[in-house]
Amino acid sequence: MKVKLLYFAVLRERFGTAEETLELPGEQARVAALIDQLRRRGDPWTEFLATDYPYRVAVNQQLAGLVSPLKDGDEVAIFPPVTGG
Amino acid sequence: MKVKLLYFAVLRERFGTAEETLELPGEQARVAALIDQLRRRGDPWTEFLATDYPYRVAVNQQLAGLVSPLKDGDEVAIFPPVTGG
Amino acid sequence: MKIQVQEQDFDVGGELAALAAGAPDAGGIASFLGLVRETSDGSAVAGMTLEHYPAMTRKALEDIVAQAAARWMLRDVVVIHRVGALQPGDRIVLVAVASAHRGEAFAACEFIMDMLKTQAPFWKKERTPAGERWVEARASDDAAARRWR
Amino acid sequence: MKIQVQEQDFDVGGELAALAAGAPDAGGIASFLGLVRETSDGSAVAGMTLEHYPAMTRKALEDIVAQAAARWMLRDVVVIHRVGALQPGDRIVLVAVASAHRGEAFAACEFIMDMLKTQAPFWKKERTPAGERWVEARASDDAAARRWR
Repeated sequence: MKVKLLYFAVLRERFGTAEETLELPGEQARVAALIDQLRRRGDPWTEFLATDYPYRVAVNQQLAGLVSPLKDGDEVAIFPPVTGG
Repeated sequence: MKVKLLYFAVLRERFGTAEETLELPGEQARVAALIDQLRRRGDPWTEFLATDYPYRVAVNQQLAGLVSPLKDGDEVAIFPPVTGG
Repeated sequence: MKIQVQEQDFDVGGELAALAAGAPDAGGIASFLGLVRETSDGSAVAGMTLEHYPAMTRKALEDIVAQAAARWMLRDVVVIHRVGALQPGDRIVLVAVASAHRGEAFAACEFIMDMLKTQAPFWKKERTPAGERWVEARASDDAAARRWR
Repeated sequence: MKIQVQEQDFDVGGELAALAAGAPDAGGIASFLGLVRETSDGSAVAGMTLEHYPAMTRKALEDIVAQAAARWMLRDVVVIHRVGALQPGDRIVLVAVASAHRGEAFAACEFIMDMLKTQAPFWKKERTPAGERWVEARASDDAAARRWR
């Protein structure tokens, strides 16, 4: 399965890209599996996807958690805590 | 001693005057004595200065109570509950 | 601090812009704008007259704002209240509070409105199809004011 | 209900007047206006850029307003949030809530701001004399949002 990844703010800058497509094994997965796969890339992924960094995940434009399910074609956004208003 | 009395809103209308000067016995008094004296006039004074009507009193433009002291020359306003805003 | 009691209308956008310009570190302004309703207690309202106690009104509003300023860290406050003849839809009152902290701006603005509603000497008389009537004070306003004690 | 995310400035007085005109029985409008500060964490701010997640932003704001409308009796709501390049003193956000009940208007307005601050996908990058920096989220905003659970 493939998902579209979007990065925002400091993550976009530090990861050096705003968007990529990622192949995940199997036909379904959870957000946690996606995060694990990204972490295996090493820094800066490990830094911003560490358990002590408060990154946020949205699946198809809805805030999601590590146990949220993913399916082929989903749009997954990963970003730092929001600072609008 | 003399005090200047001011009435507002429905009290002004029902008492038929916006302002009067009242002579009170002695050189000092409490608001309660003033209210008692007005009540002795009968209706509509008894109606709007009854213990179950929520009239308000201000002495020299400050909200006051029945035990507040009065002296010669004070401005005493009596009015219904406020409804601004 | 700006406290005004006046017959004429006021410009909400202009007042908030002036408040913002005078408090460049505030970060935010909480405000409440009160309006004349088209209906009141089930009757159509053709208009109203706002009476007040001129010698006391400003003093009462200043006292309320001073209480708010003692409770919360405020940068600046605007209170404008109209008196005289008003039509449905007309602006009656604007309370605007600038603070560096959003929560303090909200709390102070609501406090000032709750105190104004129960302590400032204004009285509304409405014109309805059944004639004129003095608006009655609401128990909910007394309850709102008591929360702050 | 009006929810807008836009680069251009907005007219606070005009927005509140339109909200009032469309809700003639509301009686009052509670609002919050957020502004770019001149200083932030002790540094002068020369300007900032507001980034957002276009496909999600509007949905997130609609969801927050829907939650508010389910909790309180609201007549109408306006949310306008700017994105792009902003200068100190510029307006960033307006949240305005019309309700027949003052307390509900205040609560809903503060709720929408607290949720917007912690759930809507906006990110601020400030320009200071020491260079550019991403604004850090505040624990006080998280605490404010948690109060409503």
